[in-house]
Amino acid sequence: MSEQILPAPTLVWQTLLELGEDELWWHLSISLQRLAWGLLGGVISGVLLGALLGANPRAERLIYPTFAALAQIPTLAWIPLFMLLLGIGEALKLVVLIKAIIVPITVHTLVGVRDIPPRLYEAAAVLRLPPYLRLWRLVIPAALPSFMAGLRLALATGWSSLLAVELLASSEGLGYLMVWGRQLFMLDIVFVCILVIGLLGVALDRGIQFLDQRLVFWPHPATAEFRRHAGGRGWQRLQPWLLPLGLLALWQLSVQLHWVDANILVAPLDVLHTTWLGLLDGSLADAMRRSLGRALGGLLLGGGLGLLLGTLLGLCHPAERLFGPTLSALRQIAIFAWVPLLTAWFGLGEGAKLVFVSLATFFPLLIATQRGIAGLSPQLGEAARVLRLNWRQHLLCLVLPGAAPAIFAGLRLALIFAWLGTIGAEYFMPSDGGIGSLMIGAQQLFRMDQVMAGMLLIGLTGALFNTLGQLIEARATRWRTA
Amino acid sequence: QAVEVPKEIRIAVPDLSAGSQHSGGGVVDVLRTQRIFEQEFAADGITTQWRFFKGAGPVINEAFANGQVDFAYLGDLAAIVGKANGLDTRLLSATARDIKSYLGVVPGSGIKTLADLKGKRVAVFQGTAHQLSFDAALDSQGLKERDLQVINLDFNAATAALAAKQIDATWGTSNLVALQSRGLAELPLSSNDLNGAGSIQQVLVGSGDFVDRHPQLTARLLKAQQKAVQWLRDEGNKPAYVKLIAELASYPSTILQTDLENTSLHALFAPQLDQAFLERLQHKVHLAARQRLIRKGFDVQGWVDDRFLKQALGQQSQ
Amino acid sequence: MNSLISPDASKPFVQLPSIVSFEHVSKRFTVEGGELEAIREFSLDIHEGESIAILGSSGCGKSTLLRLLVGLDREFHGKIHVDGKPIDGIGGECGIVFQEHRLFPWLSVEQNIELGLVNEKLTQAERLHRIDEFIQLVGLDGFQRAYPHQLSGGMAQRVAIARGLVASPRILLLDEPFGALDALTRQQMQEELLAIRTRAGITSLLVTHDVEEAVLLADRVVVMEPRPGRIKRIVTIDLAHPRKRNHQAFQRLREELLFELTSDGHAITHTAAAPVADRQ
Amino acid sequence: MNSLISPDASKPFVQLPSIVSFEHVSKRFTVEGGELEAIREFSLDIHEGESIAILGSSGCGKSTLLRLLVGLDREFHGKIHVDGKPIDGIGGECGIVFQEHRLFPWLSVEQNIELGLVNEKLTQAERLHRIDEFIQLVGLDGFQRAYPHQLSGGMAQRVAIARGLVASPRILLLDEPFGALDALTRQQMQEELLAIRTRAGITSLLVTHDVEEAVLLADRVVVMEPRPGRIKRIVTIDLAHPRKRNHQAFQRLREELLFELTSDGHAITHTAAAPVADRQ
Ligand SMILES: Nc1ncnc2c1ncn2[C@@H]1O[C@H](COP(=O)(O)OP(=O)(O)OP(=O)(O)O)[C@@H](O)[C@H]1O
Ligand SMILES: Nc1ncnc2c1ncn2[C@@H]1O[C@H](COP(=O)(O)OP(=O)(O)OP(=O)(O)O)[C@@H](O)[C@H]1O
Ligand SMILES: [Mg+2]
Ligand SMILES: [Mg+2]
Repeated sequence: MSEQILPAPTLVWQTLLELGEDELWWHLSISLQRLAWGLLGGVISGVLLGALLGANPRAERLIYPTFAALAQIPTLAWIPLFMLLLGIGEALKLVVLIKAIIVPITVHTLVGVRDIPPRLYEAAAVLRLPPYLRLWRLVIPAALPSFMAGLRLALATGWSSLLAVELLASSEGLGYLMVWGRQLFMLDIVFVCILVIGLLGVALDRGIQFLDQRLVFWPHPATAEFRRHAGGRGWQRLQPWLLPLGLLALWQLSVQLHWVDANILVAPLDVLHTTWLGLLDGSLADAMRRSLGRALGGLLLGGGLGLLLGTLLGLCHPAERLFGPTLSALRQIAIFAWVPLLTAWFGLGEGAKLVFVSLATFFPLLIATQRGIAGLSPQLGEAARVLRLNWRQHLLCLVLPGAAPAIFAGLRLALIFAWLGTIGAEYFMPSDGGIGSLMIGAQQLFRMDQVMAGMLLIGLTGALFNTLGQLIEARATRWRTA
Repeated sequence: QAVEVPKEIRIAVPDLSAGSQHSGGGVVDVLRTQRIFEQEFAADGITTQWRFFKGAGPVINEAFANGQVDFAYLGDLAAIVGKANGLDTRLLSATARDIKSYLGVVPGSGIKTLADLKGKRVAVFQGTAHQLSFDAALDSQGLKERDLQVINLDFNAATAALAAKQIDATWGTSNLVALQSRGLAELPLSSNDLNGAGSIQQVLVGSGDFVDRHPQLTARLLKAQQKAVQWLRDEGNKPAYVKLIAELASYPSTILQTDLENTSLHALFAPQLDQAFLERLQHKVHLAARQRLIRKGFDVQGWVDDRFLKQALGQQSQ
Repeated sequence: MNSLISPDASKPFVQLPSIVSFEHVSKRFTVEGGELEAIREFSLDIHEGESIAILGSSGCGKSTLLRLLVGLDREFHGKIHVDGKPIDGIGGECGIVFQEHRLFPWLSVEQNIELGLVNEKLTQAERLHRIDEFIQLVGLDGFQRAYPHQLSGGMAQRVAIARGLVASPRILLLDEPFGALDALTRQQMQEELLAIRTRAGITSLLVTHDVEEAVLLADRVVVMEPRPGRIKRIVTIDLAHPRKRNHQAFQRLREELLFELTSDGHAITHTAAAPVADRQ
Repeated sequence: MNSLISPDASKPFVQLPSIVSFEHVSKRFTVEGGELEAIREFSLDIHEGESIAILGSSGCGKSTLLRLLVGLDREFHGKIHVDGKPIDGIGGECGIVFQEHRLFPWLSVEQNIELGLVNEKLTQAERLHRIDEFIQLVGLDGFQRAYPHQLSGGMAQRVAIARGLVASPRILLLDEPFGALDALTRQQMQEELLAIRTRAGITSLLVTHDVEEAVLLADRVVVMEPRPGRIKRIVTIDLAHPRKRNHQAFQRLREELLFELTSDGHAITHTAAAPVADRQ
């Protein structure tokens, strides 16, 4: 491979030394600061939101589909609106970071809180624990393992989003340095950044893991029942529409009352009109088809691999010791930093895009699966051993069903990441049509109606995916609602 | 020569399109719609692969390094950066010169000249041709980036920031005209007003490997390119050209009309690697080195490989 | 057999107000798409300070009944009143020891027991003293800081008992609390329970499979029949405390109850005759 | 008292090869930073086809012993041989019914029981027939497709028993299998167990808290003492089957065992005298 694409280690080392003498540490400190604030904000808000959704089925029905749909819309499309509301200072960067970090935290907290063993929940109810004790003695310890998985992903997501953030009105930070290095085709600088981020990421990741092991010292009880119907019954099925409708009303209102510049926030009707036109002339529909193909293909490939490798690492401790650190280092590396290597290896066509999306969906499922397997009840594990199940039965009767709730949490995230990855791939790689290219093009001319038409479609598909995912989850874990 | 004939010629182009079709602007779109290369090489069983890249510069250089493209139509900085970082590229032809850059300002801000920008917030995408051209523009007025508050924003973010009035001005190309036409920006100044300082040049570069191995093909390519160039340089084709680009790039044709209003297509698309053009390039190299966009400068003369262009132009004049 | 009295019959408790009353309580579950009638038309008045034992074969709805009373399951037919008011959520009157221990795996023995005290107004010293007292009582001294997964089955159950008893609730529901204990520990626990109950005037509802235990501890024994779970008979135990197991009246009541339990209507029928017939 | 024999004493089993042998087995746990000696110097030979019952107070190491034998815990001192070979991982000889049911929550009753058969070579029809037979046996007809959380405590335990018995392992370990069952169901289960055991010539190790059950089912009863868990006494039950509970020899053995259990060395001492003294 060409030395420009994959610079020799010695060159990278030399660059590291050079940069290390002056600006590197400065960039690093700024990035760390941003990351810290972003994590703080994202984790706090994610935990609150996740806990609310997890504890309250109605809240989940009301809010989660909208949350998932909004999370799927790439940051890039939000930026004009964010800028209008937040200016271009640190607040904007913080919000963009938080938007990225909140997603894994919310999803994993939601699942953790939702899956509190109902028997313990009842015990707490009967003991009439006051709310703070219920939180402190029941909810937090029970949701902790799941939350930790979310935190590990959030860390990686945080690093990745630094890139996007530091392109926004910033001339400092590791993310900036990395993009700048790539712009100027000095990939040795990019590699130095990757190295620093990777090392720091591993350190932080291992820290979290250590904390996880210290904090979660009890064997996990077998989660059995789960007295909830995710989709709701009867008119409850309509509840997910309430929030979007409310938002729509707010949107229309703010346009009508001129709260927001109509150039930036286009009226809903205009957006619908543009969407309709786009669908009619086939441009939107075609772009959607292409993007959907990439997203689904990547999800299947990356998610499948993540599931497979997660199962392997979860079941086989030597494998975890061998690959764990490397994988957690790789995870921290902003996915965009992969682009040069991916195009080198997989060409300029669909292949590289597929791999790119796969990469985005790989880690959520990897981590979730690993977490799910680590959280298997040791009592049931012993039962399985004593019954001398062979590996296949072990997998089918113990591991997969036991880890299913966690795996589905990973799937929820992977669905979101698949979309984000698709848009990213269309942005960073040779364009070949797709909803992402379309939106970027529209933004070039500041056609916000088209951008928002794209957002609308992505959001709708996201909501659809999400419903589908929940249906599959409900079917696959039928025992919990039976 | 015993070198086997390649199956395909791969040409990289930055995608300027805002729609679902691709557009590289200028000579590229003419070449493509008239299928000039395709016809030229059809007889040899060689296909032509057009590769369009968004956010072009870095990706195309990477593709060069990966041996995934043979030729590229590039803006000056991207080409310079590639060369400066050790890519073996050859400067084969100029494809457009003095492409206008604009200063876009918030309507009613009262900014008329670059000097008015002192202390103001100006968005520039750092590490791109725009930064370089902006620096050149400032340089021509004796200003420095330090004199203003330069904010790093990519094009789309800069557009958004301008619309949201979060910045006072930005430096960019024809997409700013789109903002102007919608009343979101004023364009008080372009590089034309600065005697071309801050304008952007466009070139055709080829990979050294391909050029050395297939000089004949390269020569034929440049010769074929002349067909498009000739069509383009014919002022009578201006409306047709505007229509073509508007269609491919999904730009409103008024934008392009405005952009090209006082521009002579004959001058704009002159392919010659003449002294003036090379000086402009050399100046950019110096500037880039000074701004630390490249590690060290180089001599443009050593980069030029105008054998094929001369051949093409010579044959034509005969 | 004057000790066999129909449900509405009288005892000293009749003068006291009824603290718990079940009126025609029925409960259905959905299993495998079909309906399962877990409890049918269960009616019972329990008086303040009274001690009820519930006997019945496995799966006859005993645990379900307790869950209904404590307010964990609100979907049933009929009425349940506590203190004259229909139950409405989980009230403060009832304490329950579940059939499984349900200890919090992340809390030590001490901390688990402490959770039973959260609604008591006590100083820290009193609290510690109470916890310590109950740890002694269930014989787990030395395991204060052990976690549930480090305990044996019986030890975990004893922690759960301590957690349920430590706050002396007005109504105490016990679901086979001594099931996993050896005979000796069991007897000690029974005696402690008796002592606590009389000392604090607690009303109690004890589910058990041990007929002797029922006769030993209860004022009235409710014998249930399975599928659907319903009352078969209510037997009043009018023996003075302390009751002696080898006392004749004790033995007679015990055999009566055993007979009730096994006489008929039992789900598993193929060997149903043996046990009572064997004893003379 | 010729029935009280020291551990190495003889019975018909002496001729038969010993299938399980414990030699000076000791086991320690770490609790709260300190060491806990769960088992000390446990030695016992079990002969093919023999049936052993283990009696002992809560926490004296019975479950731990079974875990060691089945190969779930390899960190102990001393030697355990099965078939003359030191245990090495989880062998196919032992089947175990745990103290808690440990059913797979995502599998129906049927599927859970089927897991007990995974290592048997059976046709599908035989398999289904076997499963059905055992579902009948534990009285859960109609609950084939119910999930564990839809069962009552005793029903879940019965499913676990069915899962443990369905494959007729050569050595069967039962950890208080009938703890949560009512008296009648319990007796039926005991009889079924006896029948299966003799039919298939199974060697069994039964942990129980019910002295009567021990006398009813075992050839030898091991009485254990707690803290550290060790053998206090081994009592041989040389009564012919079917044993009658009201038989005199039966009663005598029962009381002997009760005496052994309560005489001294028990962890909870404050009320230790009562039970045996009461019965004349
Ligand atoms: N994993 C463990 N870690 C630490 N200590 C343990 C662990 N498992 C058991 N023990 C301790 O070992 C001792 C014996 O436990 P075991 O479960 O064998 O008792 P048991 O005889 O089965 O009691 P029970 O009749 O109550 O079930 C107990 O004191 C218990 O605290
Ligand atoms: N959540 C549930 N869903 C469906 N059926 C249930 C549920 N809980 C209990 N049942 C059914 O209700 C009946 C009564 O159960 P319950 O737990 O009250 O029995 P029990 O009398 O406590 O039995 P045991 O002595 O075995 O504990 C059983 O047949 C059981 O299958
Ligand atoms: Mg029960
Ligand atoms: Mg035990």
